Amino acid sequence: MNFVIEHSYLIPLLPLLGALAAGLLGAKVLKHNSHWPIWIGVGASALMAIVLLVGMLTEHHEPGRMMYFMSHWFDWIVAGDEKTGIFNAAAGAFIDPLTAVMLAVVCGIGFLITVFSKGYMHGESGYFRFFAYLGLFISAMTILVMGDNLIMLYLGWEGVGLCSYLLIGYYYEKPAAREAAKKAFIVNRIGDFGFALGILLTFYCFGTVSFFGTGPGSNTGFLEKALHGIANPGTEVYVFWIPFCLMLGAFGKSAQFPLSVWLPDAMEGPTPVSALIHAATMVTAGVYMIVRLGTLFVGNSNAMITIAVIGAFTAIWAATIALRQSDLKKVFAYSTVSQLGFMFVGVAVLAPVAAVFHLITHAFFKALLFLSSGVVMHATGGELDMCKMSGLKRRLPKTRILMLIGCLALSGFPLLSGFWSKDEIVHAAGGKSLVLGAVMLFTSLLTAYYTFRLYFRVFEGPEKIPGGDHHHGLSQGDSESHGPAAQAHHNPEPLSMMLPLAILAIGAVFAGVINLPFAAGVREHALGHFLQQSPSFAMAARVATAKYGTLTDTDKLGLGQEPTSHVVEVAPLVIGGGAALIGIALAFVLHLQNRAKADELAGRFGSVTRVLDAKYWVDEIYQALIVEPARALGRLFWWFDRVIVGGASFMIGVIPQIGGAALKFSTQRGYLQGYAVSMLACLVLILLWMFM
Amino acid sequence: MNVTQLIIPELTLLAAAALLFLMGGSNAPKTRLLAPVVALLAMVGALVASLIGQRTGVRMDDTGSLAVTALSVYIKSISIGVGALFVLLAWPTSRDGASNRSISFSTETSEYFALLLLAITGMCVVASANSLPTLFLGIELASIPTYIMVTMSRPHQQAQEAGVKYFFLGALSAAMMLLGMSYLFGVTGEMRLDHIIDVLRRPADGPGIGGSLLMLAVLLMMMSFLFKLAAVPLHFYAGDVYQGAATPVTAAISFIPKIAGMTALIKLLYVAGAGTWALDPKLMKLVWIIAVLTMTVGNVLGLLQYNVKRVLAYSSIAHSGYLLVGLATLVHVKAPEQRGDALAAIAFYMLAYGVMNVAVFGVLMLLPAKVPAPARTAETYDDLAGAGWRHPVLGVVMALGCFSLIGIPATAGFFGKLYLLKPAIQSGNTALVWLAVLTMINAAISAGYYLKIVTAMWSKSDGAGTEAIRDTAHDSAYDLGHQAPATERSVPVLAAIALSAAGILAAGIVFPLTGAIYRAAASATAWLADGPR
Amino acid sequence: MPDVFTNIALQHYLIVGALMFAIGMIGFMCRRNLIVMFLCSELMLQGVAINFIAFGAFWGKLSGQAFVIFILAIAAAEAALALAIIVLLFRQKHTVDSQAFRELRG
Amino acid sequence: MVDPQTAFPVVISSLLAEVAGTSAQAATGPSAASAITSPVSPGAVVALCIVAGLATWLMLPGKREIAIRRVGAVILTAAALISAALLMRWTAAQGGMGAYFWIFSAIALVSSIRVITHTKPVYSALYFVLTVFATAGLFVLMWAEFMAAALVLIYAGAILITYVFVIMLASEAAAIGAGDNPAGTIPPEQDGISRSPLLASAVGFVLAGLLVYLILDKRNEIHRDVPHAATVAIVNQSGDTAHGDKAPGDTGHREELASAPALGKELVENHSINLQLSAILLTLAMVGAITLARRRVIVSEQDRLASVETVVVPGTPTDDNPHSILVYGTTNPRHKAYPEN
Repeated sequence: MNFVIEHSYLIPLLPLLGALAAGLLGAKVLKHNSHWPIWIGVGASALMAIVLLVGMLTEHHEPGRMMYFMSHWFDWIVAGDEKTGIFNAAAGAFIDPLTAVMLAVVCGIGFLITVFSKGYMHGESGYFRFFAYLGLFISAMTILVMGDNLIMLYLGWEGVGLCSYLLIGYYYEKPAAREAAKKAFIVNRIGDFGFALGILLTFYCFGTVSFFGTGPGSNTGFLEKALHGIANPGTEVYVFWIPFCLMLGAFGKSAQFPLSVWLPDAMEGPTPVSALIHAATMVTAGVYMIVRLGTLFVGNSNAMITIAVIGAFTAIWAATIALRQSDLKKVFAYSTVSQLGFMFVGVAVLAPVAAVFHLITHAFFKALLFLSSGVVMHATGGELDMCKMSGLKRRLPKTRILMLIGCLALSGFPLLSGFWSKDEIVHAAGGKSLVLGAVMLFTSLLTAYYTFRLYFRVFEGPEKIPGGDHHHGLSQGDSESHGPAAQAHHNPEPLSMMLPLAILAIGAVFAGVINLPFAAGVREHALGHFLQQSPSFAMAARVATAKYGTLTDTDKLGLGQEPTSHVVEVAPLVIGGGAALIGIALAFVLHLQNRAKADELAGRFGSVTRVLDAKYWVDEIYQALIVEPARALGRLFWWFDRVIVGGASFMIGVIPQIGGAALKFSTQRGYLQGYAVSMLACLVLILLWMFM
Repeated sequence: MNVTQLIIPELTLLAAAALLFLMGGSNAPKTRLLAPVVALLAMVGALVASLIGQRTGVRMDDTGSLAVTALSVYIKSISIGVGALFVLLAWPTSRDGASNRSISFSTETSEYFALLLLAITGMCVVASANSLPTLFLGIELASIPTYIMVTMSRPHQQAQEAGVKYFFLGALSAAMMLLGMSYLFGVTGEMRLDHIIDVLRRPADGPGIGGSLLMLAVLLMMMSFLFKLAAVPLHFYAGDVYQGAATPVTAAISFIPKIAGMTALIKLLYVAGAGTWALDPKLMKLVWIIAVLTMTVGNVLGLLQYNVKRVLAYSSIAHSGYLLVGLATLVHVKAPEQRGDALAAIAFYMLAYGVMNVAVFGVLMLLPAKVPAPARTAETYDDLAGAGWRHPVLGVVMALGCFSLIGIPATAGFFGKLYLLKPAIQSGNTALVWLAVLTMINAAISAGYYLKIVTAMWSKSDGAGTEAIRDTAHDSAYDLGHQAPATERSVPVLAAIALSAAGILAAGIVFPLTGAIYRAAASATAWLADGPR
Repeated sequence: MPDVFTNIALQHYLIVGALMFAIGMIGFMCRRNLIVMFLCSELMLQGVAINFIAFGAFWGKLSGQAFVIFILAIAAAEAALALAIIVLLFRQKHTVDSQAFRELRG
Repeated sequence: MVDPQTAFPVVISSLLAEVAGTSAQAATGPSAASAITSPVSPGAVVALCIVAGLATWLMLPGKREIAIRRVGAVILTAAALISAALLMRWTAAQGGMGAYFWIFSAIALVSSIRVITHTKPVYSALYFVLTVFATAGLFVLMWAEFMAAALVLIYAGAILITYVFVIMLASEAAAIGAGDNPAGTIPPEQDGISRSPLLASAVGFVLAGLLVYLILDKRNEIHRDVPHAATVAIVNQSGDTAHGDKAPGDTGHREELASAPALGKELVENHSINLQLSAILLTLAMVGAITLARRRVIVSEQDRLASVETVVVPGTPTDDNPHSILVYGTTNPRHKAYPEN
């Protein structure tokens, strides 16, 4: 572990080197072996991350002591003076349990997905490009979770944003992909504007951008300053707004309402990308950021309520849209938006541990689900419309089992990972507000329903394979959407694709073990106890204690503290499990037993269905309220630019040219003595001017 | 102090130059091939000797002719360091060691490198000169070899025309400098700069300082140094000379005399201000005007050119203007720390400019001309057309160099301009703020021709017909000579390009490195506090 | 310091030096023969030498004379080079007219 | 203010007095002279410079008749005489200058004017020799005896010989080229016609006027440590002081200035580094000159056609001396111009 901490710079560097190797050599040298540098780079990083996590887990823990390591790489940007505060964005790592957990998730799942991608992307024209982007992404994501100041965080943040943009637009020949990439980029800019503003405000108020100065305890980091309520004089009023600005960034990246519109469209990217970036890792960056900066947020109840409301609304809103989607990946995309809402609610109700717990389990099962649907897509020649397929279980038996596991985990089927993590959030939400709890519970039910609607539609029932009678239903066309090259895939479930899926499935089943509410072989609330040692959690807990007086047991659990009593609360588990089972049962009835019934029901509630089908017309509202006015403004600016600015710059361009021509033909005529005369005449003129 | 200890770098260079002169007596191709190695080793040795030199305080020899200060050590180090790149650029690659693609030494390879070493020595002497004759001889030692280098660099009439123009006007400027020195000596009665400062510091009712004659002396010397800088109104030669000389020589003459002149100018104004920069307001105004005129005229002249070397000549005039912006700031600001900033900015810019220059000229050297001739590589926009597609790496480096010369962020040039403008803006002096604004406008104008170079390199022209021209022209162009074919690869030049490109990028992106270089430059400002004593 | 050389005497010599410099300068600017041009630059150096000797005598210092030695050395060096370049140019165009060499311009 | 016209008789008398070796007290006493800032009024300087500039312009080689150039010479002489007279009058008022100064400086300036106005380069060079001799005379007046000798030896003896060689070479070849000008009566264009003479003389004389004005301006007077009002020493060629007290140590100092050993000591002790630097410069100039003279030139096709074939006399013996340097070089680039063995 010490090795990893000492050489923590290797974690982002190795994938970056891999990406460079793949990007520079891929086109000419490596070609179909372009995955190797990424495998090696990401694999090494994953190994380091695992070693780090295990090392930190086995580290002796004393209650109340924070565990962290700081690793300084180099001074990056240093500016300013004592008066205004020194802007010191050092490149360095801050490693605490939260970082370790995030690194393990990012690198571990990232590695699994790079392995999967080899089989999935085989034969694509931009094979090396894909892997180079992937390596770059992992590198940026690790910087994001390791950075010890806001600037590093922002660097990683923008880095993953860039990779996301590049990967969504991977099939850039396809207009939809281009549009989706643009949309993701622009919507994220709105969020990043808020984030950047938040960083500036933070520096303005606290005079630093480091989370923890030389270490927790000293007052040099802005989190400690926030903890002790120290801000630059005269800036206290702005401290209140910092969380709101940062929140905007988090909502953008994590696709919360109303900045959620980009995520469903982002499914235009290759499926492994959807799994890695748009389900498991990047989109959770917003949650990570709020958890990391919890000290700033917890004390601000307005901000917490805002997050809770937005999160809960997004959760239920996206879940309802998912009810009517027929595209596999779109369902999962909306599901992701919804689950991210869960995480935000978790953060907002003082249960960051639950949020991180859900983040981990979600990473497993959502990656599994996406990759499984990728296998489906692979086998059906790029077809994803669940109305066109049915009963694939015979064609894709392994995939069916994996998918089933994923769906069960997502819907919160008892004893699977999603069950534990989701119910913890629902429970914590219910503890804060019954309405909030009820909404989350209902959303859980919806989740179970739409998940199994998908499963029953696709894998169960009478066999119907899209794309005609070709073996395995493989059709040649539609190569643009996922595009396996023309060679025949005789085995739709190759080992290189199944193996990562199997590992993810194991994770989806058993990941809940890490934070069980009771001791069962492992310690109860193990994750909570582990994260409790993170300065971010400990300090947030301290702020919460100061703000709300004594914390309840639930709150303590949520913040990773030792609860006063160790009673397992069975009721929330039962209620949560029940909701999941009801949802599954409903889906079973409507989508396996009697599919006509479902259509009939849909018809009966025609208006609701239309609203849901149209996704609440969010895109249209955006178009009317934002895009069109912006376009009109753009036209105005274009005119201004062309006539006024263009005219001015034309003058700026032309005047020097005229001057140049005049000088060129008058003074640079090539006569040696002409030069001498000019020089001396100027000399004499200068002398005259000086002495007159 | 024993003089030998002070001038180890110079002695190293001189010894190597003497050895090269002796080697010039041999006629074996092997000797010629050995010459650059000797030169490079001498440069490296001198660089090491200079770098380990003491940085603080002033060390003088017994006669007081030399005073090694922090500024001297810095100038010596950068001039020798960049000088090593010039050795790489001029590295003979033909089998007989008589030429590379853009320079032809005939049989005088050893002599060429000896002259290069001597020019660098001259620059070092200027950097540590503390008396008028030493300053004069140092400037001449930095200049006279360059006259010869220009003339001998190519067997074309152009080179000789460039040489004669450069030489004659240089002699004129030397005469001006001498006239100025005679008056400076006359009004103070001293030859040593520190003694002159002492005289000028005496109270006004003591022995006089000759009133306007002192100003006359300063002006005449200043004009001569401005000639070395190719500053307006003494810039006329630059375009012709740079165009006529072989490309490696152009690279050298756009750096060596410029740095020597700038160093001498700083010293002169320091002395004229009696060590406290108490300059006549009119003189300060003059520096301001010359700075503005220099960058503007340079940039404006660069716009309407056909020959890229000529463009770069005018660009070098503009860059002299930027250096003079630093000088104007230096003489205008009042606070000592701002003065330090301004001097450090000048020092940083010298190095940045040298490195950028090597990059662009190096690329020009490696690209073939459309109409081949001995010792002629790409010079015109036509030659460059589409070259980026044929030689992507060179195209990228050229773009990098041009971006850096414009001052686009993430390059060394950006930080160079940033440091130059920072003290000007911070000073709050209206004249300096205007200077900063004009500098930025000039940077925008300069983009006009730099981007033209980049565009030409990456234009879609396929260079069709080049091969055919080359074939027909081959006989007539090569019958006289010993020229190596133009397709030959030059590892040393590539190394120089790679080094300079890495330098540009590293200084532009890795902020700590830029900071380190800047701090090294700022160490040169210790001289401001120490004085030349 | 012994006052062997007065301001008045000094000024006379300085005027001679200045006039010689100016005359040389005029010749440099308008005589087209490259050889004569360089001769004129030597004339300018002569003017400077007179200045140095005069100032040296005025201050009673030998360094003025010493400087003139260096000026002579440089003048000799430059003359040698100038004549070499002129010979080189003459071989090309068979003329020493400075106006003939303007291939480089613009 | 001194008006040139009224001053003229006084000047003549003082000039005569100077030549006679006596110092005449002029009409204006020292007290009157000290009241003005400059002994010569700025207006006079400007007027004289304009006249001299115009005269020089007339004298410079050009397409004009020879008579006009002579008119220019006359005007220039007049202007020179007037300014000399002004200076002399002032000098006389202060105590006078030795006659040798006037003679040497007159020779030096007149011959330097001839350097730039003569249409034959050889004559220019010879006039330059004369200038050098006169300058050497001035040096002797300033006790720089060694420097005077060195100047004559180096300039007149060494440098100028080279010039004359090159001039001869060039004019010889040019004369062969210019077939229709057998006697060389009409000077070649580069010698016969000046380039922008008016502008050049304007610039030159503005500079000259400015320098003269600044030198004479009393505000620019250079002060030394010792009070000098009481010791107005007038120095003539023999070193006698005509007026005032002889300062203590005066002769010794003069002897030191005039002593070659002292100069040598000065050079070695205080200028050792400079001495070495100039040695390096001379070496490099030598090598450089050889390098340049040996360069082969690729003459462009049109130049080759335009130039006349050099006539080679059949009987010219070839140079077999291995140590001589061939100007034209060999065609084989791999060899030095001279044989290896």
